[in-house]
Amino acid sequence: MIENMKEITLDAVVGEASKMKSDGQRLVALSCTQLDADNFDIIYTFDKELVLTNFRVTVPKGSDCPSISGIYFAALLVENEIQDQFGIMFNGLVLDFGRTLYLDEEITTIPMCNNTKAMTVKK
Amino acid sequence: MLKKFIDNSRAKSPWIMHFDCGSCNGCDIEVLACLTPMYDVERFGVVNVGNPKHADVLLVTGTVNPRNAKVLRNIYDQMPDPKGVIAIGACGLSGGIFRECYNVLGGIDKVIPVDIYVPGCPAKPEAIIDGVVAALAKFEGLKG
Amino acid sequence: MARTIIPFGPQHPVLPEPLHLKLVCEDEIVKEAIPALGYVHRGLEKLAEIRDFNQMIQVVERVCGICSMLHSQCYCQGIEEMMGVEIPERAKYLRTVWSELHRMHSHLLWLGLFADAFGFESLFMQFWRIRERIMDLNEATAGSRVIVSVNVVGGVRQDLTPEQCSWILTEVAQAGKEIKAIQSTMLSDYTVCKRTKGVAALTKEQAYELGAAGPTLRASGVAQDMRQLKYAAFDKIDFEPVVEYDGDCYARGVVRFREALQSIDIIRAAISGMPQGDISVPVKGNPEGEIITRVEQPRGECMYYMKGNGTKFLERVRIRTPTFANVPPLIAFMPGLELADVPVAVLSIDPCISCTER
Amino acid sequence: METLILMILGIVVAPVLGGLVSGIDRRVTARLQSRFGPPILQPFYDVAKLFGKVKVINNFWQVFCAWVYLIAAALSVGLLFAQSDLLLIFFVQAIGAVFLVMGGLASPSPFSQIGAQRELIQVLTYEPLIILVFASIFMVTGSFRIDEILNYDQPLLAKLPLMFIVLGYALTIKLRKSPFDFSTSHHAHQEIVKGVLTDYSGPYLGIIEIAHWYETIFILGICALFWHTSLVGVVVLLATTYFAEILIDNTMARMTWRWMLKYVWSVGLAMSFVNLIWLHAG
Amino acid sequence: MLKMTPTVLKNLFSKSSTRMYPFEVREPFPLYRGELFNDIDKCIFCKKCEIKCPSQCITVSKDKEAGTGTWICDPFACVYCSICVDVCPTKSLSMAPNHRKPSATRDMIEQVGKLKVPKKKKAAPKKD
Amino acid sequence: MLPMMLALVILLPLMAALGCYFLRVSTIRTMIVLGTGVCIAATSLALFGQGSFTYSPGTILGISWDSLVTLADFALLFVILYYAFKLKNQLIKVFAVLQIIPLAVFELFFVDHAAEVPAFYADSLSLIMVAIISIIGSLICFFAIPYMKTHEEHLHLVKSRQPRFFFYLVLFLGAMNGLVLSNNILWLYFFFEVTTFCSFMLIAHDDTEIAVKNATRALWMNSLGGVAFVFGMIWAYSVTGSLSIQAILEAGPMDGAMLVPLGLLCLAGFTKAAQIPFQSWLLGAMVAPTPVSALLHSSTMVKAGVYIVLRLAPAYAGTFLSEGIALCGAFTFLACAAIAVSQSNGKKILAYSTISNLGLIICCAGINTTWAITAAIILIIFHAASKALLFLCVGTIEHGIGSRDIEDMRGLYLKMPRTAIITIVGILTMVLPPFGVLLGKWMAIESASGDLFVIVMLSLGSAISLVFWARWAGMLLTGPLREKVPAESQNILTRFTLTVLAAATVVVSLFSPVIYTGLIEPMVGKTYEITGGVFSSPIGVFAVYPIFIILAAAFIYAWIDTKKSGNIQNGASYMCGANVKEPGVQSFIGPMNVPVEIKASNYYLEAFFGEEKLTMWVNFVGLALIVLMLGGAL
Repeated sequence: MIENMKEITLDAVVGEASKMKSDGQRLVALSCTQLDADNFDIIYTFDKELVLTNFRVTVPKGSDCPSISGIYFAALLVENEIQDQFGIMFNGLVLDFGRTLYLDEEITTIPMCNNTKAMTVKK
Repeated sequence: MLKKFIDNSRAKSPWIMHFDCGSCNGCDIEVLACLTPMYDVERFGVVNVGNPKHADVLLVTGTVNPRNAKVLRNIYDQMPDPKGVIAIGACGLSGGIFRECYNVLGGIDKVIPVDIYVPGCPAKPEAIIDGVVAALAKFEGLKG
Repeated sequence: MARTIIPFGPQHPVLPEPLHLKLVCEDEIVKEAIPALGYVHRGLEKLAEIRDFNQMIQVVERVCGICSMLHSQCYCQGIEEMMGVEIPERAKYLRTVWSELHRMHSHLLWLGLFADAFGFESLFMQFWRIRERIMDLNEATAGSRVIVSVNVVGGVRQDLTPEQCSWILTEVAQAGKEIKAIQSTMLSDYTVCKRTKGVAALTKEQAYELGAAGPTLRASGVAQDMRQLKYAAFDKIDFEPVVEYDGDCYARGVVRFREALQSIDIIRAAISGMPQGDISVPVKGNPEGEIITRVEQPRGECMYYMKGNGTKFLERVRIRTPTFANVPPLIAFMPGLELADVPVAVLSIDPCISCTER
Repeated sequence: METLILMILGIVVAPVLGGLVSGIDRRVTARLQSRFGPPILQPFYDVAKLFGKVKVINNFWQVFCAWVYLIAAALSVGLLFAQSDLLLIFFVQAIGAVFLVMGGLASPSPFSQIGAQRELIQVLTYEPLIILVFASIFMVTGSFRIDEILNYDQPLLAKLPLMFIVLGYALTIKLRKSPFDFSTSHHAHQEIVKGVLTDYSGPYLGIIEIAHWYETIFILGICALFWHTSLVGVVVLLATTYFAEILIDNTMARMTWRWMLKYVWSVGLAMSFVNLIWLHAG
Repeated sequence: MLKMTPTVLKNLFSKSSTRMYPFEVREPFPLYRGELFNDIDKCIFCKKCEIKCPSQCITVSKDKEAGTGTWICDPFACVYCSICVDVCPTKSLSMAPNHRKPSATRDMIEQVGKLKVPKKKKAAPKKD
Repeated sequence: MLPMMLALVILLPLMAALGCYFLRVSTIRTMIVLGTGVCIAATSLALFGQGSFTYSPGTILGISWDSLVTLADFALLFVILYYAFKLKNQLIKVFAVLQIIPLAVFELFFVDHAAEVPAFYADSLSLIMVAIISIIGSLICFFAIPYMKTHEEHLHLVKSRQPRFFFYLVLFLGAMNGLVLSNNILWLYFFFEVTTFCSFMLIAHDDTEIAVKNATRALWMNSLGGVAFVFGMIWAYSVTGSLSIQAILEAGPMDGAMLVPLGLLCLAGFTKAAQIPFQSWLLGAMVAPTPVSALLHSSTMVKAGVYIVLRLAPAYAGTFLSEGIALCGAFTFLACAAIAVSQSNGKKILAYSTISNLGLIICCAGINTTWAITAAIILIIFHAASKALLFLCVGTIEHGIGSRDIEDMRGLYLKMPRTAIITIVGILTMVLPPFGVLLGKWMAIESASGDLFVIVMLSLGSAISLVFWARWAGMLLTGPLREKVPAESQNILTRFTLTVLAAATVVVSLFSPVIYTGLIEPMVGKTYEITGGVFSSPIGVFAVYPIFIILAAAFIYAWIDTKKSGNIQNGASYMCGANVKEPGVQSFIGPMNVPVEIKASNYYLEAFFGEEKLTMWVNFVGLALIVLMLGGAL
């Protein structure tokens, strides 16, 4: 079960994040999932004294997401990761690896984007 | 006579270098464990060096991905001959359980020639010692 | 000022795992440190689409070899919660025993590597020698030294016989004795303190804000330990999170040192309080729904987010590992360090890159 | 003539002794760490193997520097055996130190560069101490000449106990033992890889290893002067000193060079002052 | 300073803790998940191991015409989890408590056995 | 013959200087400079044949030379006063007046003009100095010919200022020769002032704001030395009643009242030799064109100060003053070596190292044993040669790469192989045995070993100087292996001077035993037994020939092996496996897959040896030591 789940819109992300920050919440993670062919789901997870608070944001494919790394420095790694794995770009990343955090140019497809099988290596 | 001594010494002084090529750490810590008191591979003259230019034997663990393949190749090229490569663990041998991941090319031998394969997930220190000893046999054959 | 640019990694003797840091130094003082990852990235989260949820246990165990037991425990707890399975009490205790053994071997390993980072080779050897006791326990009770692979959905695969239990107790007691014998070296030797005290310090606020986890967070004075969530047998076993207040490398060392000793007590309590009974329950059906579970790994808080859709394949497995949370603090405290302290500082968060990148 | 024979003897015997010392060192170190350890002859196998490797360099000046380092080290040991002048021997040895640094700087690898800089700082640290030790020997015996010093009738250790400790600092630095092993370390895990030796490989690394054996013998030879009156004394002194070095190596973390510069200079100079003032007073 | 001295001196004067492998080999722990063996005579080629193997390193194929079955395992991909041993209905799979020896070449374990009578084969899946 | 030779070494440069100034054709100027150089160099060698001598020139056209010198002296002082007004510098005004008035009073009322004072006296020390000035000075002047041409091209000057430049440069040679040969202390003073003035004019040569500022500083500091000189001279005269330096020295070690004037004269020497706390003028002087730095500020002019201190050494032997001088010298040696570590400007390193080495020589003079004096003379000879070479190298490099920062010289071997090697030779002759400077240092340390404070400072200082030399030599070689290093084109005169100087530093070092027996031993007395090129004394042995031979063999063997290695496998340097693959590129793949070029720099240890950090303290201690020295003398 996911505790304290709240659905918010894409443009409310930064505002909600700063609210959480002033509330003394610690950023735990961003979890991204592909909902269907055109939408992604990002769950922002915060923690305060072992109690989790979650936001769910739906990001349509092709649109950018505002970065919260300016508020939570800790978000930079996970946002870069989502850029790599899902192709969602984040605006205003404090340290933008530009899709090279994990992947080299040899990987041509966005790996977690389509629900096809993972690429199989030629034997 | 000197030449013979040099040839004999080759098998008595394999300096190893360990490169973690994207392993889960399981094999890495077992490689390290080989150096520690319980297994102490220094008995065979093995010295763990941190630099490919000093190494005779390259121990590689883990899967190869496009990024670390370049590093692996570079390190292998920097090792002066004669040299040997030991691939350790299921990942290093074939990619193991991760063979089908999108960022995995497969085993070490996709990038560099491997002399000895040490299976296991992770390979036990005993197995790694066996691997090193087997690699020494290769050096022994390298007379002249 | 004259600058030196150093590629620190990916292959570097003090880094057990490939990680790259571009260091810009002036007279060996780090002015800028930019990390690069991706040398260990496999993309195993995607394997959930082609491995069923039972096979995924083996996959997540190999996220990281050092805390493999806790990865599978976290994963299984999540699946069990999603499917509404209540596992037997004995299984909970057994999981606790193995997870604490894992924590011990991980901490001893780290203490050794930490000693190695500041060039104390014989201390490294000493810690690793003690660690071999735990490795033997793992091998004898679970069948493998590192990847114990005891967890299954619904319980555990192996049971402990009473002889094994008492053997574990004597071995960990012996290990505890040996750890205490080098306590004064680790905690009060002049050279060790000189190299670790005041290095890469994080205040309580910084550590919390940067999202640090586990011992890194506790060394800065935040008493947060996921075992307080009372998973497995921790609802029955009392323990106090180990907290230090200086937030420097030394404090992180002390936290892990004390936790290694604390684990011995937990193992003792778990074995003495272990009820008889089944070790697993049969599981029917497939997981459905969303779940977030957290456990305390040796490196800190580990979070799994899972989404099932009623088939045997999970739709999404998202793993947020402790090192992933500790990398931002690492980036933050690097500038200003001496080059010689870089390995100490990097190791002080107990980096597990294979966890971070998966 | 006799001088020449002694010199050649020194040059021939020193590497054998140095290699053996290094082998025993490795074995004892292993035992201190509860390990079994390599064979005593291991250093010879290592060097022989290095000579059997393919030559790879990335700047040919490295070759030049390696050779000069070796020859300077050998020459200093030769002069030591030939009972020449202490300061002269030391300066000849400094040729080797300078060329080692130059060789390190010749490679563009940042690790080699940093190693060379650190090596320089090590030289900076031990050089004044050794000169002071020699000056103190001069103050006691009235000469820098080893033949004259050997004629002195009582062990220098009695007069210069603190200077011997000061020499011990220099010895630790020269032998690259913890806590002073930061320009290049015998241990594998160091933040600057292998420091000044990073880009040396194969035969050239072997050359440097042999030169290091010479240096070991050189500095042990200086130590031996402190109890020159009896052979037993020399053996006991050297064995104790070397064992103390191994023990220190195994009971200390590697320190930083900033610490070394401050600590060794202040402690070393203070000890020298105390000992020399005591010498003047007594 | 020198706090480590008692410990290292104790080490020096006591026996080294090194296990002299490979000259002395320890008694293996019975539970150790080592090399995988298939008693091909007991194997019924039910493919359970192939399906359950998390590493998918086992391939089982049957040649009905020849009346033979082939059990192929890639030992280089095997992760020694013993899931196959656990699920094997006939207990034909087993793991020795010794690790698999290193080798210089890549080789598959390929075992060919006779197919059993269909009745037995059907019985196996039912057991689950 | 003797008057002829003296005229050649002192007056010929004056004539040549006038020639350079008035015959404004570059070819003629070149010929004049070359001719004069060859002439005085040859004469200086011929003077060795003469041995020590005393000479009075008598009169010219019925006027005594003494009066001429006095007149010229006043003229010069008024010129300085004129410049003081032009520069609106109060200090120089005060110092000039403080020299003019006492000197006038002294000349008019005190000096017994009838007394016969030989104007010239030469012993080995003087002759060695003459040889250094004439030979090395001439070589530097030769070097200046192509250098100044390029220099002015860089500055885009419309009207060449070379006539003026060479006027002062050549004039200076004569003045220096006069200085070291003078016996009459008034003559000595005159030449002292001439060098001060030449130095001022040459530092200001480029006429930039900073050049004028630094020249002014040099002028006031040296004028302060002049004031000390005047008062020391008058005081000394009042005690001994003689203007002859020989007369003063023959009186043997002095005590009591005579120590203060000696101290003042030494102080004059200190200012000229830029000892702490007067080092700043020499550092400022580095703005001048490189030949000026080489000629005035390394090998010759600063040696004038050292010469004065050394010349007077017998007079204060065994006194507290002597001890004070030793301490001052040793402190300068240590402090300037330490500051040099924090410098990356090549010329500044050389300047600090020069001051440091002068400190060592002065320290030797202060130790004042025959061993120490021998050490001092050896140091003077070899330091001059090596340092001049290094200055010229930096000048050449600066024209080659457009920077004098040693960080920019990294990998110079790949761009200017010949200059790089010669620079390395220069550096090695500065720090390593069996070369002369190290021989001198060895003698210095052995003779200082009885003195606790001095030996501590010397040992620290010599270790520190090794640091900045070794890294400089090493970084010139930095670079990846190349198939072929392109040959370097050099002007013929540049190449000639550099090669000759480099060869000289090495070869003359080889002949150090001969120099010792031939020149130094007759003057200071026997201190070392020389057998087979081995210096030996009861306290030490320095085997020049054997070490030279073995090391020469070693270098040749190493070089042969190096040459053989030309065709061996080429490896990229180690960069943690992240090398960019293209051969010859020294970059690694950094974050975001961007290639990052590696870069290494020296450690300048600002925290320990920073110039700003140390200078104030060092000046304070230096001043305190000088006060102690003079105060002790009182």
